[in-house]
Amino acid sequence: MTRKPEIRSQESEAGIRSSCRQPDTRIRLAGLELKNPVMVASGTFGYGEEYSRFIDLNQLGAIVVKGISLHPMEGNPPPRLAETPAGLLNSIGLQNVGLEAFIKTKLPFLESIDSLVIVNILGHTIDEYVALATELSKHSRVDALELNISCPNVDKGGLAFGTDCQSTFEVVQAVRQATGLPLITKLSPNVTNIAAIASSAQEAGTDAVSLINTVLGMAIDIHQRKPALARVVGGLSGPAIKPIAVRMVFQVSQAVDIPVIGMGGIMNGDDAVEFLLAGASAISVGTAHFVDPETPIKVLKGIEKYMMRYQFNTLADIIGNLTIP
Amino acid sequence: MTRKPEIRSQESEAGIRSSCRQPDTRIRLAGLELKNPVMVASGTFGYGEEYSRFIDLNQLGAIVVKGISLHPMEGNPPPRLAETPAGLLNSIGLQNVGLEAFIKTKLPFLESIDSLVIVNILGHTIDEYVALATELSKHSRVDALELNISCPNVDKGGLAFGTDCQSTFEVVQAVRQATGLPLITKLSPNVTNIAAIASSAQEAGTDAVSLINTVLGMAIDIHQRKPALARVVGGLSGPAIKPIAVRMVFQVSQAVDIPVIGMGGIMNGDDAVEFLLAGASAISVGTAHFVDPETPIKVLKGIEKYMMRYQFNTLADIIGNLTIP
Amino acid sequence: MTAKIIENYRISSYYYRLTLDCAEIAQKAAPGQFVMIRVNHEVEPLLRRPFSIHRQWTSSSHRSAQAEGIQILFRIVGKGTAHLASLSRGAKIDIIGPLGQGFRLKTAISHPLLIAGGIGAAPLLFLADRIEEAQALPLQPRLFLGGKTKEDILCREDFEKDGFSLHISTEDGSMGHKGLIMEPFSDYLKQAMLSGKNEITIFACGPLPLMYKVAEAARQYNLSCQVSLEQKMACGVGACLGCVIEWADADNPSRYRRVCKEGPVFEAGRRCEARRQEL
Amino acid sequence: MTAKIIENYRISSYYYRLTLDCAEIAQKAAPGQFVMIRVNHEVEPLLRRPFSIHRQWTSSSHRSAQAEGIQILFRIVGKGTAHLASLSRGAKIDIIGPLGQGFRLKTAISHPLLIAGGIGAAPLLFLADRIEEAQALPLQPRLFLGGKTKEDILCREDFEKDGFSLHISTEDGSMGHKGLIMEPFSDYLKQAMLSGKNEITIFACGPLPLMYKVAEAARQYNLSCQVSLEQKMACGVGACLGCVIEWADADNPSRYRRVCKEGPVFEAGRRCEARRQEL
Ligand SMILES: Cc1cc2nc3c(=O)[nH]c(=O)nc-3n(C[C@H](O)[C@H](O)[C@H](O)COP(=O)(O)OP(=O)(O)OC[C@H]3O[C@@H](n4cnc5c(N)ncnc54)[C@H](O)[C@@H]3O)c2cc1C
Ligand SMILES: Cc1cc2nc3c(=O)[nH]c(=O)nc-3n(C[C@H](O)[C@H](O)[C@H](O)COP(=O)(O)OP(=O)(O)OC[C@H]3O[C@@H](n4cnc5c(N)ncnc54)[C@H](O)[C@@H]3O)c2cc1C
Ligand SMILES: Cc1cc2nc3c(=O)[nH]c(=O)nc-3n(C[C@H](O)[C@H](O)[C@H](O)COP(=O)(O)O)c2cc1C
Ligand SMILES: Cc1cc2nc3c(=O)[nH]c(=O)nc-3n(C[C@H](O)[C@H](O)[C@H](O)COP(=O)(O)O)c2cc1C
Ligand code: FES
Ligand code: FES
Repeated sequence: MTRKPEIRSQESEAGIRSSCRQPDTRIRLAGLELKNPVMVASGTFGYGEEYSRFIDLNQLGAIVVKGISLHPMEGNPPPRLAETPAGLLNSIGLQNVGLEAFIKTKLPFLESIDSLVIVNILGHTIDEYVALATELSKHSRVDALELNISCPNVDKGGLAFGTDCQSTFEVVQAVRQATGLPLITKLSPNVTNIAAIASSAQEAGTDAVSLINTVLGMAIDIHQRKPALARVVGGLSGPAIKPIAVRMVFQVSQAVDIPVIGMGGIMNGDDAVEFLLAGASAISVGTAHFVDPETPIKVLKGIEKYMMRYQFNTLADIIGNLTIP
Repeated sequence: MTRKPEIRSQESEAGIRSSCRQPDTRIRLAGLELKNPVMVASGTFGYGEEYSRFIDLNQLGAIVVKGISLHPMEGNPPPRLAETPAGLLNSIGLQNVGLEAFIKTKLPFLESIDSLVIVNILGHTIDEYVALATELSKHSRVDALELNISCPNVDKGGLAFGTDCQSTFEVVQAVRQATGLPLITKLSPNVTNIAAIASSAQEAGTDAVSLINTVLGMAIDIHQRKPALARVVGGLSGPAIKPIAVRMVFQVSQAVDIPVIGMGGIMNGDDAVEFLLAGASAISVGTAHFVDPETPIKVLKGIEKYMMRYQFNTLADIIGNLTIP
Repeated sequence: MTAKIIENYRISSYYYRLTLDCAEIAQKAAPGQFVMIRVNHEVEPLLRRPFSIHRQWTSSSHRSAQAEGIQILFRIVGKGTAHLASLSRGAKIDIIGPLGQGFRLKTAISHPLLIAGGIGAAPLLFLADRIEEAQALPLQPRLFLGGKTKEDILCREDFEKDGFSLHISTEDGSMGHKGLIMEPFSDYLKQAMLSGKNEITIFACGPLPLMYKVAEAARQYNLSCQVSLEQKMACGVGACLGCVIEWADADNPSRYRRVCKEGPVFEAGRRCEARRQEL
Repeated sequence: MTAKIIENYRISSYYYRLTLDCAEIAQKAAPGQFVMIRVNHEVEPLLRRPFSIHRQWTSSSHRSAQAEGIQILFRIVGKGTAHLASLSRGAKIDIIGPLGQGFRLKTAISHPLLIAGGIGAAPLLFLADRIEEAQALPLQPRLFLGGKTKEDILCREDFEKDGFSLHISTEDGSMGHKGLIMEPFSDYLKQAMLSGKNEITIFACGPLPLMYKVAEAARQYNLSCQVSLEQKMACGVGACLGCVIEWADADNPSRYRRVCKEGPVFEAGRRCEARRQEL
C-alpha cells in the first residue's frame, strides 16, 4: 500500500472556523425556488427512482429526468459506451419510455419527492416539442421544462436545432407559446458561437439556459478496427470537458441576462464553485453519479464549505464573482 | 510501493513473431515524402533545437516549428498555463521571434537535420499570410507551409479565419497563389461544422489539412477568484481532447479527398493508430512532448509494432481502415 | 460504501481472488448479482468496474455463520483490473451492490447443468454453493468448465467440494478435453435427452459467443436456461441506459435490455422463442 | 531518464527530502538548476513537476567522491507533490535535467548574502555547499531564512556546517525573529552599507513578493543580486513558451522571459535598471 500524505491547504483551517454560520444556498431562477443550486443532469439520473437507494432525493435542488419524447424511442444499438481519458462517450440514442409511459409509470414516484422536478424534452420537429410541452404543462408535479435542442431537426435535413440561431429561436418560441411553465433551453456545445445561440434562445423567451450538453467525440477499437460505439460518434462528458464547459458558461453569462445553469465534468464542490464563479446560478451533476452516487450531496457540502471559508452568506455573493485581469 | 502486474494482451505474442518483416512507414502526402508519419505539432516543439538534446530529430517524419508571424510578437502576459483533467490549457498568445529572426537565427540549425521542415505561419490579415508565404518560399530548407487559421482576422472584427468557410477560402486561396510550396491548412475545432471548413480549404487549393488545433477552454482559480490564465480563455490540448480530435479527423476524412494530418492528445502508438484508422495519413505529437520528450520515437515504434502484429506492410493498409457497422 | 480488503490473492499470472469485508452487501447478495468497484480515485479509469460476486465469505469456519464479506474472482485485462490487482490487504475500496438480477432458483431444480468459459466460473461458484446447500438432488449436478489453457480453469476443487461432477476442456489441450467446452456439453445434452433426463436446467456464464451457443442448444431441446451476460457499464443501477444488450424473450418484448438491471442473468431457454432468430 | 529512489525522507508533516540515484544529472548539475519529474504515469497530473536541485549526493563519505545522485527538497502542496511523497525507496521515477540557468558564481564573491523564504532554501543549500567548497571568504557568508512557523525553517544545521551565519525569522515567532525575513535582512543591509561592506552579492529564492522586495533592496544599494523565480511549467526546456515571467534587465530587453530557459535564476540587482519600474 502506498502512504497517502495529506495535502496542506493553502489557507489555515482557522478561516473556516471563524465564520460558522450556515450559508444560505437557496436560489431563485426562472421563477423557480431551489433549496440549493445542485441539480442532476438529464440522462445521468434516470427518472430519479434509480438513485433513491443511494441518496436522499429531497436534498437535491432539482431533478432533471431523462429526456422524454412524444413516442417511446428504443435508442441506439450497443455498444453505447466508451471510456476516454477523464471522459465518457455515450450514444444512448435518446432511448426513453415516451410521454405516455412517463406520465403513467415514472411521474407517480416523483410525487413523493419534495425537490423540484424538471422534465427534459426532445423532439424531431417543432410540433413534437409543442405537443410534449402542452401535455406536460397539465401535470402539477412538473415544475419546469428543459428543452434539449441538440436533437436532429428532421425538417432541416437532420441538423441539430441547437447548432443554428434561427432554428433555436423557432423551437424555443413555439414551446414558449405552448407552456406557462418555466422554460430552460439546454444548449449544445458543438457550435462556433454558443453565446449567439444563447441570445437567440433568450430572445425567443426562454427563462434560463443550461449548458453544456455533451461534446461530439469518437473512439476506435484499434484491435477490431471499428468504432467503439455502434453509432460511430457519441457525446463526450466528464472531467475532460470541464474547461470547455466553464468557458462556455462564462461566455454565455456575459452575453445574456437570464440565469445560466452550468454543467460538464463537475465531480466535487470545487468544480461546482468554478461554474458559479464563471456565472452559473445553479449547476448540474452528470457523469459523476456513475463514479459516486453521492456526488450531488458532496458537491453541496463542498459549496457550503467554500462559502463558509470565504465568508459568503448567500449564493448571489459568488455567482459571477470573478476578477478579470 | 505498489506491485504493478502486467496486463495480459488479448492476442498472443505469437501473432507478432509470425511476421517480423519491418513494415514500411513511409508516406507521401501533399507532394511531400515523409520517412514516417510521425510529425511534431507546432508550438509544442519550439524551433526544433530545444528538443535536440533529448531525441534524434532525424527520426521524425517532419518538424513543424512554432507559428511565425511577419513581425515578432511578445505574446500574452503570464500565467499562460493551467492544467485540467487529462488536459493542458495554454494562452501563449502566439509569441514568436518573427519572420526575419526566424530565418536568421532559427532556420540555420534546421539545415543540419534531414527530416522535413514545415513552417507554421499566422497572420492577422490576408496580406500578412501572403507576405510570410512569399518570403518563406525562397528558402530551400522550408519544405512546406502550415497555415494556422485559428487566428483572429482583424478585418472581420477579430473572428478567427478558420471559423467561417468564406474567410477560410479567401486566406487559403491567397496563400495558394503566393507559394509553390506544399500547403497544409490547420483547422480550428471550435466550429459547428469542421467538414465544411475543410471542404472550403480544399476548394481553395490546399494540399492537405491538419487538425485539430486546441479547443477553447477556461479554468478558474477558485481561491483567488480569477481566471487561471491571464487572458481568461486558452486552448485545451492533451488526452482530454482526443475523442473530439478523432471524431473531427474522421468527419473531415470522409468529406475531403486531400490527405489529413491528425493530432490532439496523442500520447502513444495506440493513440496514433486510432487517428490513422480514422483516416489520417500522418499524425502530430503535441502536448505529449512535455510529458515525455521521447514520445515521437515511441509513437513510431508503437505504430510499427501494431503493423507487425496485424501484418500490415504499408501505412496505406491502415489509413482509414475502419469497419463502420 | 467502503470495504476493506481482507486478502488479494494471486491465483496465477492473470487471475486474482479478492476478499472484501462488507457484511451489508454480502448478506443481501444472491448468486449472479454483481458489484461496482471504484478501483482508485483518479480520473482514469473514470468509471467503476463491474464484477460478479464470486462467493460469500465468513471468517468463521462454522457453516451457518453469517456472511461477513464477499469474494471477487477477477482477471487482469486492462487498466482497472491491473490497478485492482495492485491493492493489498488493509486497503479500502469503494463498492456498491449487490446489483442486478441474479440466477432464479425458485423452482426446484432436479438436474442443474452449469457451463462456464474462463472467468465465467466466478459467479457460478456462488451458485454451486447455493445448490449444494439447498438441494438434495436426484442427479449429481454437473459443471462444464472451458478455457484457453489450464491456467484459465478456475476453482476446480471448490466445485468438486460442492458435489459437482466436472467436465473440463482447454483449447490447447493442457487440461481435460482438447477443444471448446461446447463439444462435451453438446454431447452430454444429446445423451441426456436420449436417456430421458429432460428435467435439466442450464446456468451459463462466459463469453457472448458461448452464451449464444448455449442458449441455442437450450431452445433446441426446450430446456430451461439462464445465462449471465456482460456489457460495458457506466452507472450499474439502471439510470444511464448504457449497458443494453439485444436479448429479448416472450415476456420482455422490448428490444434493448439493461444488463445491469434486467440482467446480468437473462432467461435464454424455452421461454425465449420470440426473438430466436436474433441470437 | 529513469532514476531510482535511494530515500524519500519525511522531514516534517509537509516537507520531504528525496534522494535519487542519477549520476548523469548530478555530475552536470549547478546550483540553481532544476529537474522535471514525472510523478506517475497517469493522465493526472499530466505534466512533469519542476524541482530545484537541493544537493548533490554521494554514497561515499569521501569528500572528493564523484556525485552519484541528487537530492530534492519538496513540500506537499497538491496532487503531484502528494504523489511524490507516497513513493518509497527503490521506486523508479522519470526525470529530466539538469535544466535552466543556475546561479552565476564566476566572479569572486567576497560577501555572499543568501535569503530564502520557506522551500526557497532548497536550491540555496547546493549554492552554500559550492561557496563553502570553493571560496576562502574574507567575511563569513550569511543566510537569512524565513518561514511561517518553525516547521518551515529548513536545513538549518546544513547551512551552519557550510560555515554560514544564520538569521532566522518566523511569522508566528515560533523560531527566531517574529515577523518577515525582509526585516532583519533590510536591517543588515543598511548596517553593512554604513560600515562600507558593499562587496555584497545577494542570492535569493522564495515567493515572488519576497523576490521583488529583495531585488528592490539590491537596486537601492546598487548591489549585485540574483533571484530564483518560479512559474508554472509545461516543457521545462524552452519549447512551449508557457513559463514566461515579466522580468527584464539591461542586457535582456525582451519583455517576457522563460523561467525554464533564461531562468530560473535572473539578475536582479544593479544590472537591472532598464525596467526598474515594473518590478
Ligand atoms: C455484470 C458483469 C460481471 C463481471 N464479472 C466479472 C468477474 O467476476 N471477473 C472479472 O474478471 N471480470 C468480470 N467482468 C468484466 C470486468 O468488468 C472487466 O474485465 C473490467 O471492467 C475491465 O476493466 P479494465 O479497466 O481492466 O479494462 P479496460 O481497460 O476497460 O478494457 C480492457 C479490455 O477489457 C474489455 N472490457 C472492458 N469492460 C468490459 C466489460 N464490462 N465486459 C467485458 N469486457 C470488458 C475492453 O473491451 C478491453 O478489451 C464483469 C462484467 C460485467 C458486466
Ligand atoms: C524552477 C522551479 C523550481 C522549484 N523547486 C521546488 C523545490 O525545490 N521544492 C518544492 O517543493 N517546490 C519547488 N517548485 C514548486 C513545485 O514545482 C510545485 O510546488 C509543484 O509543481 C506543485 O505540484 P502539485 O501537483 O503538488 O500542485 P498542483 O496541484 O499543481 O498545485 C497546487 C498549488 O501549487 C501551485 N503551483 C503549482 N505549480 C507551481 C509552480 N511551478 N510554482 C509555484 N506554485 C505552483 C498551484 O498554483 C496550486 O496553488 C519549483 C518550481 C519551479 C518552477
Ligand atoms: C449517459 C448520458 C445520457 C444523457 N442523456 C441526456 C438526455 O437525454 N438529454 C439531455 O439533455 N442531456 C443528456 N445527457 C447530457 C448530460 O445531461 C450533461 O449535459 C452532460 O453529460 C455534461 O455533464 P457531465 O460532464 O457532468 O456528465 C446525457 C449524458 C450522459 C452521460
Ligand atoms: C503550448 C502550445 C503552443 C501551441 N502553439 C501553436 C502554434 O503556434 N500554432 C499552431 O498552429 N498550433 C499551436 N498549438 C496547437 C498544437 O500544435 C496542437 O494542434 C494541439 O496542441 C493539439 O495537439 P496535442 O493535444 O497533441 O497537443 C500549440 C499547442 C500548445 C499546447
Ligand atoms: S450501466 Fe447504466 S443502465 Fe446499466
Ligand atoms: S516550460 Fe516550456 S518554455 Fe518554459
